[in-house]
Amino acid sequence: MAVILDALVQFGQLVLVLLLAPLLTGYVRKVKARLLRREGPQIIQPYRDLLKLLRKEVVLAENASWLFRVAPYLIFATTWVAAALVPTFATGLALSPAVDLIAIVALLGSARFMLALAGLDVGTSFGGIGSSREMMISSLAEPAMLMVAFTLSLLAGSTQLSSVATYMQGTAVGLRVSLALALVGLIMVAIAENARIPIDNPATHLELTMVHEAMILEYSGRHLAVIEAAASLKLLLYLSLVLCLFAPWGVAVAGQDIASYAWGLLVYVIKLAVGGFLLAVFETAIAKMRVFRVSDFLGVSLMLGLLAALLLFVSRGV
Amino acid sequence: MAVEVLLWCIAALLATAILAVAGVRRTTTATLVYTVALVASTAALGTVGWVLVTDAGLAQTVRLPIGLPWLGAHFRLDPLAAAFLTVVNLGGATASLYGLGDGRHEREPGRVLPFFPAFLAGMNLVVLADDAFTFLLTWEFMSLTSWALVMAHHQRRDNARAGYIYLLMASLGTLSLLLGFGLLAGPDGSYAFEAIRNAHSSPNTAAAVLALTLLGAGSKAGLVPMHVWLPLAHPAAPSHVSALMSGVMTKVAVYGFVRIVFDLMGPPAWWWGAVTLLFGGASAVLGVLHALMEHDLKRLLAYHTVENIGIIFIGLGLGLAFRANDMTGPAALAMTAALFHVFNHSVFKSLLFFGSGAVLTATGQRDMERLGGLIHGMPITAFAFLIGSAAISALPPFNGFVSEWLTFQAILLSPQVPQWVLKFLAPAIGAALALSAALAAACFVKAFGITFLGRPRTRAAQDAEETDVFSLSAMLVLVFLCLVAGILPGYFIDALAPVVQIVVGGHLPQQAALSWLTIVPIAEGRSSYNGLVLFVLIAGAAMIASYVIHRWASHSIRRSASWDCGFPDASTATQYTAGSFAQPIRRVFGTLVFQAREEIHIPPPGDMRPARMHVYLRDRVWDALYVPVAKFVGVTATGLNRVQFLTLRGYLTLVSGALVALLAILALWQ
Amino acid sequence: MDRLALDIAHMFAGGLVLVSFMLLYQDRMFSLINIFALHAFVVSLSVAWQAHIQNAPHLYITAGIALVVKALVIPVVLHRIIVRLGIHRNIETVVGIGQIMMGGIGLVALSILVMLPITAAEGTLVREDLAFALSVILLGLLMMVSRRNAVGQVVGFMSIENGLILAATGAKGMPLVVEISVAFSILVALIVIGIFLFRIRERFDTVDIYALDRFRGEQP
Amino acid sequence: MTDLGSIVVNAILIVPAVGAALLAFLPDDRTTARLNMVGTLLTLICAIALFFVRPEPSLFLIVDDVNVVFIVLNTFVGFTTSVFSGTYIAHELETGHLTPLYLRFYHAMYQTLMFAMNLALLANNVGLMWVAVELATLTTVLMVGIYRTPQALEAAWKYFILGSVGIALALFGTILVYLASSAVLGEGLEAMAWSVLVRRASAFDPALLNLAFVFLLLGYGTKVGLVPLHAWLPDAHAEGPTPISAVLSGLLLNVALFAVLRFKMVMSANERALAPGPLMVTLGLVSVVFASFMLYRRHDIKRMFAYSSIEHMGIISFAFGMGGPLANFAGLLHMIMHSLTKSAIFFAVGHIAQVKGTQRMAEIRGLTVSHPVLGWGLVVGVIAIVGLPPMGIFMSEFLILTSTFSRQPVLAVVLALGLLIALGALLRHLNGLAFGDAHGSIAPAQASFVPMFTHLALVLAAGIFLPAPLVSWFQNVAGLLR
Repeated sequence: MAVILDALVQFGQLVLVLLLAPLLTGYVRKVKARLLRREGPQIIQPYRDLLKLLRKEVVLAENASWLFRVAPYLIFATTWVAAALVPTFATGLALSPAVDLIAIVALLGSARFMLALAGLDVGTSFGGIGSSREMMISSLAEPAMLMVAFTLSLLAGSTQLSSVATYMQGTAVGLRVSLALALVGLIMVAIAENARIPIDNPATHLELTMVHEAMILEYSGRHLAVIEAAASLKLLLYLSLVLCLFAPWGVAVAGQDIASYAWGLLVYVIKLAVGGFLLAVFETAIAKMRVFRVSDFLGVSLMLGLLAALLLFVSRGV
Repeated sequence: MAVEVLLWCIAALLATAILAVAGVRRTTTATLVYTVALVASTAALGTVGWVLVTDAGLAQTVRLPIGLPWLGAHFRLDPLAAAFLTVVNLGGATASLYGLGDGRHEREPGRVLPFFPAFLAGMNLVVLADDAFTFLLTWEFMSLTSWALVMAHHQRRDNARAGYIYLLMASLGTLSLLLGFGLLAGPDGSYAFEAIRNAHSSPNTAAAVLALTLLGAGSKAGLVPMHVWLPLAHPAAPSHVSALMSGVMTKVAVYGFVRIVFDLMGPPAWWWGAVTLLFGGASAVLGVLHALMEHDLKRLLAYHTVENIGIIFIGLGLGLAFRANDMTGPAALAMTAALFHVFNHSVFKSLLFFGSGAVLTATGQRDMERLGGLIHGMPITAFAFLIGSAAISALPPFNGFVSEWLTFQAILLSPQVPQWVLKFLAPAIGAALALSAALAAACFVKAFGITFLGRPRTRAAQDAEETDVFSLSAMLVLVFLCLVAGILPGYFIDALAPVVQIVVGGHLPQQAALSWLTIVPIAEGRSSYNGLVLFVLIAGAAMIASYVIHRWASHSIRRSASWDCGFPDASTATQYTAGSFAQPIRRVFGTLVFQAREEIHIPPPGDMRPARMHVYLRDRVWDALYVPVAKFVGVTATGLNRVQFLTLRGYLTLVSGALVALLAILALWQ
Repeated sequence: MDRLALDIAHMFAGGLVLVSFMLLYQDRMFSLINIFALHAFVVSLSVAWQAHIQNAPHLYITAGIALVVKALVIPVVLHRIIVRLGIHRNIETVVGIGQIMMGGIGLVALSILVMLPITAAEGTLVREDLAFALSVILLGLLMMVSRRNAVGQVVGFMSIENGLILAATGAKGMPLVVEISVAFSILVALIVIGIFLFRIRERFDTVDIYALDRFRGEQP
Repeated sequence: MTDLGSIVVNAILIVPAVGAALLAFLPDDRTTARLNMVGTLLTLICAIALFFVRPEPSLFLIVDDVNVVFIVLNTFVGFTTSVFSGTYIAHELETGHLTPLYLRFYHAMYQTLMFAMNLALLANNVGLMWVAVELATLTTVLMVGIYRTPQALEAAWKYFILGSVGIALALFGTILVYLASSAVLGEGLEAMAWSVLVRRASAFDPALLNLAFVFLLLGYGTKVGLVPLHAWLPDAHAEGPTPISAVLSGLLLNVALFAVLRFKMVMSANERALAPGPLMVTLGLVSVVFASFMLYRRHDIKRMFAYSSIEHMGIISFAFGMGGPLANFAGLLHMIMHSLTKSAIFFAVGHIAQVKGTQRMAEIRGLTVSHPVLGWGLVVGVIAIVGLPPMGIFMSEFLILTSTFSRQPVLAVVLALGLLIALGALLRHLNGLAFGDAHGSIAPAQASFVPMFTHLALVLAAGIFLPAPLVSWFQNVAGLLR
């Protein structure tokens, strides 16, 4: 029974994240537009874009290789799986033992690996810029992320997301300095990883500071659609990661009744809305920074993560 | 029984080496040598595997009446040796298979064929050896044969230099190991490992032995700062030999370290772990940073060997630290991680070197700046290299990730150790490990992207053709192993259990029995990973996506010129090069680590000369450690050399001076 | 044996040391060779005396050989050579006479110091004899070191041989080695003069070893 | 039995003596080389016979455990060298470096040298041994000077002067030993016989013994080539004919060292005398370090290997100085391995120098390309001499270092560094000599590779497997040496 329920929840989440991701993207765009006193596109605009792109034919550069065509699907699949394995509205997913926090970070790493390669495949200068910068950013963001993971897993005594979530739900946590540090660090990483301002501007082209857009410059049609979907999935993933790790209130624990699951779902959506709103505010509030300042930005987050971990290492087991 | 079989395989290899000397002139020799090597290695691999699975014939010893006369040559096969023999012979078998194909293009077969089987035999013997003398003899024999292979293409100046530095460092390592064994064996020279195991040494002695072992085994494994020879020597050899040196010989060095420190030296002190951790962390980060700055494909791979050896030593250091505090479970986890990474690295490093060798054969180029677009000419090689890159970058669902994941788990257990130094060290090492993993990913995006993707930068790269079937099959075998070890790690971990058992006196819980082959190093609630599920999910999701799209959405494709934001440029020079790819990271780390300097010459307007940019990097370790030593030797030699030019009277003065001095001493002594 | 015999032996030995000192500060070829002849003469005397007091007749032969060959033949030959090579000019010692004398005295002191701990039970004769012989040898070395000139060095070397003979004869009843040593010292001297000076002159017109020093190997 | 033994022993001395006389007066210079070989071969056979028949020690000659293997080694290398010398000298005749007259002289001297060295090894009388070593010195002096080039003459002169001084010191030491012993044993031959000395040494006057040992160490040490008494050695090796260099490095140094060992046995038999160990260790270490550094700035290939001989003599005396069963064993092993290896190297070097027409290393390049057999022979030789396995020298160095390190760590480290420095130098030169593009004449060498590869094969075999009787002999002697 429980197994079946877990399986159902897992499946539900698979579908849920897929459906919810573009909505989140659209919502954030909308809020940003409103903050800038613009009307902005409708919230469901991303869905339209995706459908449109899916129907268009693919224009492929002559010297694009098989890798260029396989990459989008792999990227999408990896991101989707990762997103599906992060507890959103309920813990105790059937497949949650398959991966832990570290593995999820690594999964996103695989997606990025493919994306960067795809950027290099056609052999254009823009693609090169994109991949090179993306890898530089990630080479700092990933350790920072792992440091955050360390901090949490040291607190919860586990790298398993569901266990961490349940631990954070408990009252034993209290308010800890290292938690605050970790939270800030994680948010900075999330901003960097999702190519948001101030690291990168998802809404620009033909700007020498662009990173993510430069990589996917050669993509078109269904490939582009898949990649865009992956991008919004990634955004959703990071948001729900933050929520699940630092604000796991109302998340349904395995084996509860349907009502609690529904409640959990509702709370999750609300939390997403709040998170997206904050993101939008943040993005509109500050300006984009030079690429070579990014290292400082991420260095700070890495330091924060390390500091948090160190504090815990020292405070534990004494 | 098993030991005899292995010794026979080794004998076959040695005999082949001698035959090869005789048959250097003949063309069929290559085929013969590689076939025999392949058969022998496979046989040995089979034997060892059989032993590991069915604990039959373990810990049995053979004593041959050679070597030190009153001691004889002891050989012993225990789980530890078996595990490393698996690595050695797997590497040997695949390298021989590769050699069957790629060896045909060898310009100097006479300088490769005799030494290749001898090298294999040497590595096997080191792992089998059970007394200090045999160990060191075979150890140095291994170095010697590999040196000969490095010198195979001796006409290139830097190869000769590489060989020189290599043999010098190898002898330094051997000498320090020799002194270490001298301490362990004691004045009456009880060199048998059995005797050493039973003798207990004082803390000071142990400290000295640890230092000497780190120097000896570390210099062979390529630990920073003893790594300088490695990126010179490994690429200089023929590619399949590079694969053996990087993928296998360094593991033999790791074996030496484990054998001495964990097995022979008795219970460790906690600071051993700290020291080892420091060396490991430094190697991990510096190795990968060097690799990023490199644009010679094979040298880049060699630097990555330094990085991975660092990761292995991090695991070993954690193992030492835990074991010193009698934390058997964590120690077992750390050791499992290290040993599993030993296996994994040997697999994907061999794979990558084979790939680079195929590229080298097809294009005659090792410099990435002159390659590109090879994925069109040699798709299968490209695929194999891609898998290897993903594996070495610790990306799931491949094998590299599993061992690094285990290492992370071990690090996460380190707050339980009481020593403050370790408490502070562990998270820093964890950060270093994470950093090196991320940088490795960046580095291999560069390596694969610049070499295989984009547009060909030279004519040679343009007309590159897929390599022969033997080389390809060798690579594909390794690709398969990368995947299997990645999605079914449980079996490998279980196979390592007896090894870990003898090394730290405990092992991880049985993994293969768990539901859906999940691996759970400590506890269900704590952490778990399931490569199989992950693999199935990703593959399934990808298929579903593509199926749905192709079924219901468009599947039409139009080829056209690349868009490139509307500014397409025909010249391939506008592509990103390896140097430009690494530039952001060089900006971040370069000045600190390499004292990187950039000089940009832009000719004045109207001057048609192209603008030029030079990047100058310095290896600080080399400058700080090795240059002064060389200087000292040079200066002393020049100074003493004056004695060669004294007059006869001067010499007579020396003699009578010596006489008078001795007489004076005598007078004082009495 | 009675004190007198011992004293005479000591007298000879001491005289030999004295002559070595004289050799040290000779800076003219001819006088150098004459002094060497004296040196050899004293040796033969002391050997003869030893033969007498030890009543070991075979030592007389040694004495005779020493007298004939070293005191007469070699000096004459050396004279010839010097004349033929035309090097009557002064041979400057390397360092000043004063320092050499100082060094010589120091060496004598050292040799006595070294000999002291030897048990006197052996009979006082041997110990003093050895001390003197050792000083003669060391002085000979000093001479070889302080001379630039082949002839000078050969003379120094032969004075060393004399010291050896002194020691050997001082050792009671030492069988056959005396003859051998004498024969060898003579052979040495002959080879020195015959082969080397001859050849060296054949090659360069001087016996000065500086000429040889030009021919170091290893000029880079 | 014994009479047969004494016949054999006398034969070992008589054959070379007669050979010398014959070769001195036989005019024909084509057969002389072969006659030379025959003579050395006969001597070798007699020497091997010593394993089976061993005479009673007389007052003049003795065959005991200590010297029997050295005699065999001596005669063996003498034989192989004469084989090598055949082809070498033939080439010298063609190129006109030597006239038939000098050739006759050369062969006579060769036999005389063999005679002298065998005598030195067989002598049971300190005086007799001294005479033999003296004779060996004189003969080698003459042979070093045989080319009569200024360099050769200068080398010979230097060798002669230093050697004679050394030999004089040795004689004085011998006299002192006699004094010490005659006080106990009474006058006469008894007091100069090894067999007796070693047995009764404990009663001797320690002060006399100490003094004697100082002189003997310096005297014979000059012939061994210990720093700072080494000056004659490099030039003598470099300027003389290569067979002589081989014999010098391979045998004469051993003989001198053997003499030192004999006296060390006497010393250590008397526990009130000062221990000979420290002196030998000091001289040995100085020689190793000094020679290792000297290797770097060499330009002449033969001189370089001469310095390497100094280094190895240093190692050996270090080993014997350390003492103890392991170190002594290693020392003996090292003596034999070194003389085999070094003479093999000189065989190779001789042919190389003849083929390339020069001894300057700067002008010799890429031998493995131009002359594979010769080049690889040199490579193997150098690898053996720097103490890399699986050659025999590795075993001895392993034993020396390991047994020393647990007793005297500092000394062991210094020795190890010395070895490493030497290895660095030799390998650097080897890189230039054997590898890279070929340079200079690539005419095939008409040479007999048999002696070289025989030696190398023996060294290799010894590194892997030592026959039991040899081992027991080593251990036995190591015990005698304390």
